[in-house]
Amino acid sequence: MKEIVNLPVTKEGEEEYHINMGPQHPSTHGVLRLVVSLQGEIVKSLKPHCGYIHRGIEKMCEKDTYPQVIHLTDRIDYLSAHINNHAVCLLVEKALEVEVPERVKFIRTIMDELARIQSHQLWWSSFGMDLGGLTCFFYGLRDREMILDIWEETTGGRFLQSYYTPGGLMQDIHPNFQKRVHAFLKTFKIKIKDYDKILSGNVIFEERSKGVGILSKEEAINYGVTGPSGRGSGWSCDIRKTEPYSMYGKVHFNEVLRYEGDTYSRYMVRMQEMRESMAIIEQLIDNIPAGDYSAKMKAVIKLPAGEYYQRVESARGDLGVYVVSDGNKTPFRMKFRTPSFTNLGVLDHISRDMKIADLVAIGASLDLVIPDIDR
Amino acid sequence: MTFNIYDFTSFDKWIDQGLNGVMSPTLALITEMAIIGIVFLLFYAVVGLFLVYAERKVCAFMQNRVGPNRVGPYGIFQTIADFIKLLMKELVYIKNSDKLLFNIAPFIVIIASFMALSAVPFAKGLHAIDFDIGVLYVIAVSSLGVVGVLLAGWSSNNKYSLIGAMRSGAQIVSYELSVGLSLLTIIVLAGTMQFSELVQMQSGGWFIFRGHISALIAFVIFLIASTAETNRGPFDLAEAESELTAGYHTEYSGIKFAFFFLAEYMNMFLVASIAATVFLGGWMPFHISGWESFNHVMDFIPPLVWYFGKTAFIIWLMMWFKWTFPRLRIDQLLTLEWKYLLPINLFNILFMAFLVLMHWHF
Amino acid sequence: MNSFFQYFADIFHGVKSLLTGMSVTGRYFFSPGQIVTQQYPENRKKLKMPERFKGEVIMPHDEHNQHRCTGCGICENNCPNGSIEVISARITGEDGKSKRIIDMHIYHLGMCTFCGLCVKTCPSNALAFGQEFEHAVFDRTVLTKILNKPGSSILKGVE
Amino acid sequence: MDNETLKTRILEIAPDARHEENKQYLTLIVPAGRLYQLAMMLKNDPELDFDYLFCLSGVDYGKQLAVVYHFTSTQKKHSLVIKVKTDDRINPEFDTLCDIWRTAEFHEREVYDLFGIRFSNHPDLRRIFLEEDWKGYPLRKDYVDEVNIVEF
Repeated sequence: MKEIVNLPVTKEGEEEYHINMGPQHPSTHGVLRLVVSLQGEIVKSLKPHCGYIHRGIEKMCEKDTYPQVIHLTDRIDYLSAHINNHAVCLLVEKALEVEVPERVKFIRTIMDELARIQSHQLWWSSFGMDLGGLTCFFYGLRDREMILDIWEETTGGRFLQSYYTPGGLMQDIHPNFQKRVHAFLKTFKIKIKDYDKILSGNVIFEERSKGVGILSKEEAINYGVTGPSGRGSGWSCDIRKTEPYSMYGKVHFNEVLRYEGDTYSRYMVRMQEMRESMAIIEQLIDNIPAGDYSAKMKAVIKLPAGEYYQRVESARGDLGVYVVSDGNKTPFRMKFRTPSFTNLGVLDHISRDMKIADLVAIGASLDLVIPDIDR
Repeated sequence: MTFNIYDFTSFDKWIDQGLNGVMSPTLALITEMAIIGIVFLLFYAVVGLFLVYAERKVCAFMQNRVGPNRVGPYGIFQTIADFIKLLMKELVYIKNSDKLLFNIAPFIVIIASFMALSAVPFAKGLHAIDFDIGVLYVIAVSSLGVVGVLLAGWSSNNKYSLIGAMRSGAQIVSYELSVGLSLLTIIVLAGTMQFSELVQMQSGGWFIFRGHISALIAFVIFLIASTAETNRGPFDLAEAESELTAGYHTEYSGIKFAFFFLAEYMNMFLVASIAATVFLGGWMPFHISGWESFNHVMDFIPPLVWYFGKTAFIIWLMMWFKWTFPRLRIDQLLTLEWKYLLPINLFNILFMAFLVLMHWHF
Repeated sequence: MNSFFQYFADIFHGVKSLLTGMSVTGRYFFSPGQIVTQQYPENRKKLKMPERFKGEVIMPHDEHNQHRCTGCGICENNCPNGSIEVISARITGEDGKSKRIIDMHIYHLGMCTFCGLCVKTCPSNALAFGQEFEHAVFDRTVLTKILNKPGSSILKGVE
Repeated sequence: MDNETLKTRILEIAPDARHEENKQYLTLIVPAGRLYQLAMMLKNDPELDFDYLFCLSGVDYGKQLAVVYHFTSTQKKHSLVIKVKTDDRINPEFDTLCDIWRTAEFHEREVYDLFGIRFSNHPDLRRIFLEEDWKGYPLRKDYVDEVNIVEF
């Protein structure tokens, strides 16, 4: 096969054993292909092969107007669709120097945090499934369903909402929104204890995850591993703290940091982030100011010629949008710096000399979303 | 104490005499063998299908689901439909595989579990053969299945299968020890290896109660080790679906896959019934020595109910493990065996022997 | 000696954590009231989609078979992936001057990504989202729909 | 340090760098020959200490092909944008930075895949998204897709 050509040359006497994990494999959530070279059960090196669902979104963006780009950013990282849209909207508003109403900021922040919670819930489910505890999968999806219902009621979409527009929102929140968010918080505060009981405290899980796939802080910065994975290594890389946008400058929340840098710490960071997100929502949900749900925008949005960059903290890390505009209504060049793509780069480094089972755990703890890699 | 439990030996005798009356002894013997064979085949299929259904329902309830509920009332015919589907599926042959081994592997697995089943006493006098070394026989035969697993993984010329087979080999070889030793603990207490006698001796109370803490430890160890021996979660490394897609039976399809599938569940039934027989008194009702009236009431519940009830309870325990815990890693699996289970087991046997010498058991 | 006690401490901690996990699944096993599965085809009757649910793009007609679409084509321009084609015709109204009316409003459901821009930008609110979600068909051409009903006319006062 | 001192500091290192107007970040256009040396300084100089390369993107400005590097310092909290441009559209080539910032490895493969810009002494410079035998470089402005995927 062509891909095997680039694998490392084995030394004399020792034989390496190449297996293909993926493109269709239960533990690579999606169509990611890892060519793993083994010695027995030990992973010697691995080569990721992505691009199986590369859709050329950056090329498609070059013929779309800025409002139209939203429906593509939904599909980059479908688990934090709101947050991707938020990045584009913030960039357009910054370029046009539009000040969006307070209400929009509140609603966007709440929606982002809901997106973060449901993304982490799905991550927790698949993490448990990768480690063999299939029951976790159903518990996680069961609780995630409540958030999807809230979105369905307000935005009309369960998964890909395209709810934000440059300058505001598609439509105002549903009258039931606050009530249902309160109901969700009340339920999930109880359910998340089950998560800890069934997985976090479990001795088998601790054995499987502690000391596995250790990533030091320097390596994390050097490889650009951001998000919960980077914070698990003690790197405070939360864009919500370093470059606050929307309401994040005004709400109180802790940036979750752990310093072990192994799979267990990455896991615990995400578990704690769910609680932090719930705290943020509780601060905002009850005092959403009245007002318009969108700023006054021109019918045709044209960015002044120049180059703009906007960073937001998606559920996986540092999401950047880089736009080169030539003054037209469509971007001249639009680049998405997606967190999963850079986090994938470190997989080979931290999974060497680990077992296959550890490779699965590490891949799950990095929380890779394949469309986010391929775009 | 007196028994009014129905003794199936008279039933066997009646069939035997009836057959001998009409035909020559050799022919009668052959006929009886045929009858027993057919009965066991039917029993095997029925129990296997039922266990698959039970597992799906149990895990569904543990996961806030309903489980199969389309085919028949409460979906009881679901597994039958699945079985028919598997029968009609194409048997895929891999090009560069060892045809002979590839084809006989499922049969080895299923024959092993089938043979072991023959020594299990279902009720008083209702068992195919009553070895006087029954326990030893069951341990020996039930561990034959790993040969089939190894052959399946080796011959199907698939890297995942090979890794899975090797894992399963290491696993079963090491966990056989714990199974044997934990059964040996009870044999020290009972002084016999014959299942019928083992059950008889528990008429004054099951061994798990009579053997103090020692029997309890042996029971727990037997549960863990036998779960591992049947390749069930959290010890299902041989078919770890998130690492090895399906492990040793990745390349099998159709009825051959069904054989592996059925054999796994029958092994579960087997170890559960062994545990029920050795620790929980098999078909013996719950007796407390001295309480004659209480024992008398207990005797009215037929022994088959006792037997299947105990077995079902232990099977349910194993399902509970599987659907709660994440999977171990291969080195942790061996660590658990060699660092924890085996030493505890050995001390446990010594302790039990001490108890027996001192006549401190009930 | 310390390691000796550590050995047993590990065992007890491990067993305790395992039992905590089993308590969760055991609790759910004995409380079937918490089952969340929905029996889909049976609950069709009471299955109510929220009114904002984006099932498909529809053009509401009133009882006189009148819609609000002027055929301006703004939805067609705003659609990011060309799933709307507006074919308009010119007629001469009763006052003699010729006006543009909608001839066919073609909607390719198979290409729609439900971004909602057409509904949002329609100047005369002619389009809306329908709650129908069972779109599975055997023939892809069925997914190409003509939204304005045959013989329908534009509502008076919408220009 | 703030952008003005940063600008002077870097112009000391690379006197032939050109400053470009940008509201958000300090942007400098550096001749391709100097890129690697400057990058070493940016990473290793304790005052600059740009340890995090948070974005690397290729841009096709019509005539020129460019690679844009976004740097920031996790300690000093200052950011910088470095651009390198080339007129050579046949085989454009820059120095790789992936031995200084490992995160550049995948990004450079992506730029090579979609823009055809080669990076000298990159460990394995292969296409990352498209197949090895894909014709052309899709994100270039002069790319024509015959099957016409983008516009319907």
